[in-house]
Amino acid sequence: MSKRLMEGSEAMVEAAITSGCRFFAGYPMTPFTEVLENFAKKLPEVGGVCVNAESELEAVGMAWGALATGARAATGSTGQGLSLMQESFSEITLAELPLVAFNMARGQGDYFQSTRGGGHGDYRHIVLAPMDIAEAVELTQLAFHLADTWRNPVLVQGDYLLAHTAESVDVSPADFGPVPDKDWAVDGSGGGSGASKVISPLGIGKTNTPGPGIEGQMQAVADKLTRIAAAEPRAESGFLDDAEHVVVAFGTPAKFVRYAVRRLRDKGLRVGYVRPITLWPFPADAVAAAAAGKQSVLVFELNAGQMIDDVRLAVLGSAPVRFIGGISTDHSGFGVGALLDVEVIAGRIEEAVQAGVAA
Amino acid sequence: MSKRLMEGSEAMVEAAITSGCRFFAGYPMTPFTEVLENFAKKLPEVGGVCVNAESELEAVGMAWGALATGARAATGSTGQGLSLMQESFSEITLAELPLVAFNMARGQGDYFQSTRGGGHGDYRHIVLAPMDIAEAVELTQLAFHLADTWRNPVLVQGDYLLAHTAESVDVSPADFGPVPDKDWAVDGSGGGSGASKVISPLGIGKTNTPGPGIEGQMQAVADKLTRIAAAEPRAESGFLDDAEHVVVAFGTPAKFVRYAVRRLRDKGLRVGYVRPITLWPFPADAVAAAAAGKQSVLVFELNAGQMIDDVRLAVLGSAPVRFIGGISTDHSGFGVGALLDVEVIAGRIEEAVQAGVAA
Amino acid sequence: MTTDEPVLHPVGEKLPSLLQSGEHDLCPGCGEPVAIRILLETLAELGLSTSTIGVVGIGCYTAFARTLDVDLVQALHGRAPSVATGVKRMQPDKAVFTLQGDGDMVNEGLQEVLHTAARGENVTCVLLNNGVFGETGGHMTATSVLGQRTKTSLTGRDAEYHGYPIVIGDLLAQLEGAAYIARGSVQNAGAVAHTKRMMRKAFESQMAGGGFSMVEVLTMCPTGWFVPTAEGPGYMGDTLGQVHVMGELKTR
Amino acid sequence: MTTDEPVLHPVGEKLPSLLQSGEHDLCPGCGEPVAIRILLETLAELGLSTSTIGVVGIGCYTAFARTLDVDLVQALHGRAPSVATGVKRMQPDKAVFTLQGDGDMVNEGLQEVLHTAARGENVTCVLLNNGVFGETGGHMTATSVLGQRTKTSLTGRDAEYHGYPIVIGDLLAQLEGAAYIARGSVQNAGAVAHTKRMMRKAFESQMAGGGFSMVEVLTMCPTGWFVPTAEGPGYMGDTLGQVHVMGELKTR
Amino acid sequence: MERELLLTGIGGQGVQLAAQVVARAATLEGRDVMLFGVYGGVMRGGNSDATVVVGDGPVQAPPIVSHAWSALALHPRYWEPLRVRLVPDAVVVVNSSLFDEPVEMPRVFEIPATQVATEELGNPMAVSMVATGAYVALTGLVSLDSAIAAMEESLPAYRRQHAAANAAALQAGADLVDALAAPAWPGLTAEAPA
Amino acid sequence: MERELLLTGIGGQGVQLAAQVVARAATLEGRDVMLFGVYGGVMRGGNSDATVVVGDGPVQAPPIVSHAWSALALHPRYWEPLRVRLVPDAVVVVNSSLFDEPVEMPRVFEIPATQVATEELGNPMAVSMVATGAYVALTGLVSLDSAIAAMEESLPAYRRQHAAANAAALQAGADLVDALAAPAWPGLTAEAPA
Amino acid sequence: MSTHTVTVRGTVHIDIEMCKGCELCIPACRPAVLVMSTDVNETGYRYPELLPGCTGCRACLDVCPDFCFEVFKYEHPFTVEVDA
Amino acid sequence: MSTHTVTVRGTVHIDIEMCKGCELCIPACRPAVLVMSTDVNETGYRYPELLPGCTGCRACLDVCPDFCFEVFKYEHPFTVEVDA
Ligand SMILES: Cc1ncc(C[n+]2csc(CCOP(=O)(O)OP(=O)(O)O)c2C)c(N)n1
Ligand SMILES: Cc1ncc(C[n+]2csc(CCOP(=O)(O)OP(=O)(O)O)c2C)c(N)n1
Ligand code: SF4
Ligand code: SF4
Ligand code: SF4
Ligand code: SF4
Ligand code: SF4
Ligand code: SF4
Ligand SMILES: [Mg+2]
Ligand SMILES: [Mg+2]
Repeated sequence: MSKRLMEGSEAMVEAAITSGCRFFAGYPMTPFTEVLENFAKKLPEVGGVCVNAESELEAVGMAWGALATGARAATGSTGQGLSLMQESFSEITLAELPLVAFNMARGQGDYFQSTRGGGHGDYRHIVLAPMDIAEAVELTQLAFHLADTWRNPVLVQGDYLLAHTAESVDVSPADFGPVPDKDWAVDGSGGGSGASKVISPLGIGKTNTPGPGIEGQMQAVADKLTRIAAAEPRAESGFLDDAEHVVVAFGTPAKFVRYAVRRLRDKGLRVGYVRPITLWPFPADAVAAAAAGKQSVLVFELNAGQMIDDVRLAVLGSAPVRFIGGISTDHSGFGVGALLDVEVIAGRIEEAVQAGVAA
Repeated sequence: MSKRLMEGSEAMVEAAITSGCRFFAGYPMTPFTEVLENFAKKLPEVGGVCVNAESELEAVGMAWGALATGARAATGSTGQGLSLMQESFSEITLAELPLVAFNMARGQGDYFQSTRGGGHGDYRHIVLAPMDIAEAVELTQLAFHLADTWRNPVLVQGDYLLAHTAESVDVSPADFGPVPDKDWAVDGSGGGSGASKVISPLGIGKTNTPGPGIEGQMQAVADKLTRIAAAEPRAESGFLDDAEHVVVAFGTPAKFVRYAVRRLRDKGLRVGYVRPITLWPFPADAVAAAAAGKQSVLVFELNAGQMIDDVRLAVLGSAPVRFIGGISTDHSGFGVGALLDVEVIAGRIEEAVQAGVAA
Repeated sequence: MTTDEPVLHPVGEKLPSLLQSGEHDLCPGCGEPVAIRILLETLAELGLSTSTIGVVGIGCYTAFARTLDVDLVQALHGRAPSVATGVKRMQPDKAVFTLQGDGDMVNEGLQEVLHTAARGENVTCVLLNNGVFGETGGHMTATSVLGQRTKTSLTGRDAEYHGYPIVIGDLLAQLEGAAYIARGSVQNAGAVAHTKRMMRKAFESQMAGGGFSMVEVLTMCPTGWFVPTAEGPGYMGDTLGQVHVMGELKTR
Repeated sequence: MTTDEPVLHPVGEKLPSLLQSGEHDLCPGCGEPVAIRILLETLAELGLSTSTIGVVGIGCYTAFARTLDVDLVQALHGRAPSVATGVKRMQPDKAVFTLQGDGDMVNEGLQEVLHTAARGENVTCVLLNNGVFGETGGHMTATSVLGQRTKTSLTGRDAEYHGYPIVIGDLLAQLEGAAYIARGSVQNAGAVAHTKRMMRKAFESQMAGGGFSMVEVLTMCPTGWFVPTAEGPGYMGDTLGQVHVMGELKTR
Repeated sequence: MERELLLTGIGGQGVQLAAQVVARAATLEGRDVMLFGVYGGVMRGGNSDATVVVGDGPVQAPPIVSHAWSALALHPRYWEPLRVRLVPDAVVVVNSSLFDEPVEMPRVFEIPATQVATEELGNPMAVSMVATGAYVALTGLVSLDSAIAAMEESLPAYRRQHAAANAAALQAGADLVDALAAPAWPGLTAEAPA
Repeated sequence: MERELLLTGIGGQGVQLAAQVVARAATLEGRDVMLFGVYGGVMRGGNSDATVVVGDGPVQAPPIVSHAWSALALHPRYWEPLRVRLVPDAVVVVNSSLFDEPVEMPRVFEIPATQVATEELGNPMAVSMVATGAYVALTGLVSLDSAIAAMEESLPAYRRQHAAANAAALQAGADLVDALAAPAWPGLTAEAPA
Repeated sequence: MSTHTVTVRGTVHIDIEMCKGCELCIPACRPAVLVMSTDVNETGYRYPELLPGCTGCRACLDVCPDFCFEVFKYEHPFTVEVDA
Repeated sequence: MSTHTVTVRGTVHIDIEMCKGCELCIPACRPAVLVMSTDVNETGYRYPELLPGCTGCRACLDVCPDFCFEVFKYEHPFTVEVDA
């Protein structure tokens, strides 16, 4: 397949469909709306179903139902709409259903919501944060694979820029190898046999085939999450070799940071970068390795400072960690503000480096 | 007022009413139900209103409206019901309305939801975690004061034990000093004067009195949260003087831990404890001070490990941090499990101490 | 009495074929297990035992998720109709039902069921309406009728103070997407038989692709109503039954 | 033409007294500002200017939160009726209204408005019904009528594929807690005058403590319907107006 | 100083009322009290347990205690998990009418509570009050007077008519034992129970 | 190597179409492309900007570029914030029909696009195509052939009838300038545009 | 003591240990051949007992919330004499 | 060119810069004394212009989404001659 010029929303939807996604439900909200529109257009063409749900609560419920039958299914919104889905997000994780959810966020203020689980209880979603459309395609495909591999929800975290930028991309099916059989799925055939199933977050089974119970289920999921945390962290880094400073950033802003770092390298500044691709599990080892022996670790994110907690947890005091990001949005609140500028970012890095040297 | 024997739910409701709370809305859910029942019984007696809302979404919306008029108002649920309120929680914080919310949680799995803000965007609620009913009374009263002082939501975090244990307590009105005037509240009188008001999370004002805009509003709230973080951390500690190990725990389980530590002291173990009373702002300084020079910092919480992140962020590698808590619940899922036992906890502390010494 | 060994023909099994166990923790005199029997017998009689997926809400009836010998998905409180929508869209040939209480369907999940009905979603929602949140202790719900005793209306629901009930079956019957809406009860054996015919029609409608169907079953909750078990049916007839009137509310 | 200086009497101010500015970003030919004028004039004429609190939903009309010279609370999408409930309970003597669109009230917030009505909450909900999510680009909503063109139904809403519309005014009129429910439109000057009388009655009902009231106003959205502005009223009459029929639906 | 009391029985025996009586009586006497009851809902025959802690200052013990000073056992069905939480020399009042096996502990007081309630008082609902009367008389954890006052406070309005019968049952229980045979507080001296 | 193009104009001038044409043409030529358009909704006269980056490998630049190699300015209203993001020697194609003030930069090409579209082509909608034709001829960022093919691809079905007129406008624009007067890629040699 | 004749068309097996004593089956039985026991089961509930004259109509089964009944019809109905 | 007589009872002030050219006012005017301009305003929209014969009915004001109209009635209606 050759490259085609596609907006991010369209490319992600095509990537989802090439991954076998056959059900989507969502409710419009800027900048997520076009993801919904593209699913609505493209899913019927492959025999899938897209429901224009009447609200976000309905949307996630519908996805839940579709997933229970073993289908690959997804939902999404912006962070605000996802806030409404938090009860379901928590419980669907306990029910071990492989949901994929798209957060086309407004800025990067949803980091905590995405990585700590905004809902009640102990659960985590794998969070993939592409920096551009080519990567969004790849990570969307990976999302469905990881969801099925782990029977755990995966969140693809984008933003206004990712949704609305167009790039020439190639959306070919990706093969990540086999995933476990969905022998837990319900198709209605179990009834009356004594071997019917129940998909439940409560750890119940049937009289004939008792489940682990609520504590058992919670513990099993917690144990699984520990394994995911060990297996799935992903990061990209660059210019680390002789770097004296390292910048940490994720998502679209990381592409700005990478560009800024490259320019600063051209100017002779010894600065590198590390970009978490999975926000959860956070690539603590990669960040710790990148930070080792550096004069400072700079964190750029478009919020009041959230990922910086994870950076600090990774670095654990072994290098000074400084925040160089901030809240930034245009008047619409869609999250594209004045800080999204390579010059501004390069300036902040230089300043922080100088301040560090001065201090 | 002399002491009366009251269940925690009743005592907290009386405390709220002595603090001037005049509106409550909620939807039943174990173990929060009795809080609602008590408000329903007691608020009308003082001319207040309790609405048995038709769901959690309605409940938080109603509280929002009552707060906008300047009334002291509250809502609540368990963590699961609060998951449904996350969109409102986030935006009500941006709108700077002084909500008080009760989370009568099932276990302690809601730590992240409560402290990181389960909803979208950059916001935090002040989170108060009483360990018993006497303290629940005090912290409920403080909650209304802090909410008004900061124009920021405050969460009172309890659990099944706190709701259903009875203690002899004294619920007298508490005086924390004056709070700022609610000149922002709407009473309908502003119309047609050119000076009407709008209460909005979006930072808008009126044509005549423009607001700070969305970025300005977000930044103002973030700045305020920074001030709260500096001003409001609270913790209690004990047996730290010559301690070689320190245990960190919060809420009802902290009362078990404190009791266990006392027993271990009797056995000659040099162990102390520190108990965060505010979960946000986390008393990082108190924890860091308690940890200073210790052989180990042990974290006991009834979940898969959440507060431990904050402990690590406080300690920043200066002492080894070990998790000795875990998921624990009875078959109902209400969060009262086998780990809630002084013997078991004391055993885990001893084991960890010995392991630490061995290592 | 004669002592011959006479020939006996079973006319009623102790357990419906789709129930793994008859043991449950529901209160004495609760109407919910009776309604569940109706549902299960209907599924078996229509030959749907091996092609049915149920979606269960949260209320006292949730305890049956362990014992129903039917493929099930446990939904959150109020959310069953959307979950059922997702199930049905992926398994359009299967019978898909929800099992919900009035608190679940008419309080927390009112919007879900209305939108599902308006959409004409081809699923059957089964409502166990006892006019209380049984599970949390018997509080008033959106269907509790004026004068009804509940934990939060011990002297009877009062319009001025508590507002008016929602007569959900009638409301759903207004929606064009609804194909079959009926209200039965388990007040007595006659009502049970009558309700079972409604249940059958609802599933027949679904299997014929008719669109949304709903069977509401009035069930006794002596615990939430604070009446002796034996008085449950009578109290129900005098209160809930006067407003939520039995009958077919919409057929298409 | 004569050139004397004749005496002029103003019979219509450019701006309603409760509007701080007439500038707005809404599209050419949008019906929403027209409906908002009706609302504001009614409040002023009833002497409620200094005793009214409005609660605004999220849709194109939200832009007016800056310019309405009335005390306001901005609610989240769908949540206005509950917020209004909280306001009214604490300020029972004030006129409390919501301003919502069909997406806000009938999609996201269907449950809120129904429960508020059932509760007989003494507030007035004003619905601007254009059968689309205008703000997000003109997608179909729960009120879009069969055959209506929207961004997600460019060839017209189809029952089979998209389900059926919810005729919200009629549904609300079913509820006992509802005291006054009426549906007007801004299709032409006559309709505007007619609708204004409804608006007046709704607030009069509220001030008399009647219970829940709702005025639905059909408004043009030429952008979402993909019609020239001048054809908006006609298209509305042919589509929305055929199903959501003007008139008083409930008076008490 | 804190004194812990664990109560156990089955639904319908009055365990929760007994716990209330002790807790409220201690509150009346100006002590600090904690009370935590666990009971398996509405089902007859289910587990009904409760914990009462009485202190001379704010109670330090958490609501689930692992070392209790005393126990009141109305029924043997759920006795075992409770027994393991008693200190070795715990004061144990046992409803000997229902315990087939003797309880092998050093300070056990066997009270035929069911028999007294049914046969002597003709009031099968009074089992827990008989046992409570015996317990307070034995321990002086609270005075019998306080227990009677507390019992009246604890009855819901629609049960007030049972007050007199309950008071008689408390007294009958007290009469079965030697006053202050196992005193709860230091310095308590034996007086005839009021 | 990456080449950035910033476009600016007001709603109705066809800025977004021009950006699409360049981006799609480059895609057709096998280049990697990034396109980001910002436009102020439906309102006539509002700001309409776009950014196109063309690379010979995966585009490294983020969607909002702070140093652009070239610009296409159809209207002066929102020109200033865009100008500051150009490199000092940026290639700037200006719609001189609407710019009253000259643009003071070293490599400015003034094209009377509105005039040509209206007066010569009798097609006021073609302003952006004229300017685009000139831009691609000047820079060779993409070939005129590719631009024409891309323009056809970019038209929605209900606008296909404008394809021929747009092609003519692209050609007319190209004819206004010296081919490859400001070549985008190293090694480009001047040929007459097709 | 006088007797009268009752036709027996069916019978029921009652699982008395499942019974929670709600008494819903009692009025459901048209021929009124179910009566509550004076004794209680293991859990402490009274339960129904069958008198002669069952018709095998299964009304009891249909209304019982606790799945206590199994209902049979006799191929050949017969009569018995019972005390009036 | 023939003329005819028109009674003028009212008039309107039109804020043409506020106008977005939707034309809703045109059919609203019963006497049909509003016509769209051929010229455009600053933002590029055509706008209504008043011909003689306004009745001051305020229908235009009532239907205009952009608050362009101010309506007056003359204390003393008068007539004018206009081209037919
Ligand atoms: C979101 C949420 N809110 C509240 C609850 C608590 N809850 C559990 S069951 C129930 C009431 C169920 O009532 P109904 O559906 O009528 O069933 P019934 O118990 O009467 O059979 C409630 C409120 C919950 N589980 N989830
Ligand atoms: C929870 C939530 N979901 C989605 C949105 C996005 N959203 C904003 S306005 C709108 C549609 C509004 O439609 P309507 O109420 O009919 O108003 P109109 O724009 O048609 O005037 C939507 C879906 C939102 N703001 N919040
Ligand atoms: S509470 Fe009511 S609904 Fe629940 S089991 Fe008991 S009787 Fe049935
Ligand atoms: S999109 Fe529709 S509702 Fe929104 S402003 Fe435009 S015309 Fe009005
Ligand atoms: S089957 Fe009929 S007749 Fe026989 S016991 Fe049951 S209800 Fe009575
Ligand atoms: S209906 Fe069933 S549970 Fe109730 S008394 Fe009869 S047999 Fe027992
Ligand atoms: S006031 Fe009436 S007559 Fe005058 S211009 Fe307006 S609509 Fe026409
Ligand atoms: S109705 Fe208003 S905005 Fe529309 S054309 Fe007339 S004056 Fe202009
Ligand atoms: Mg119910
Ligand atoms: Mg709308």
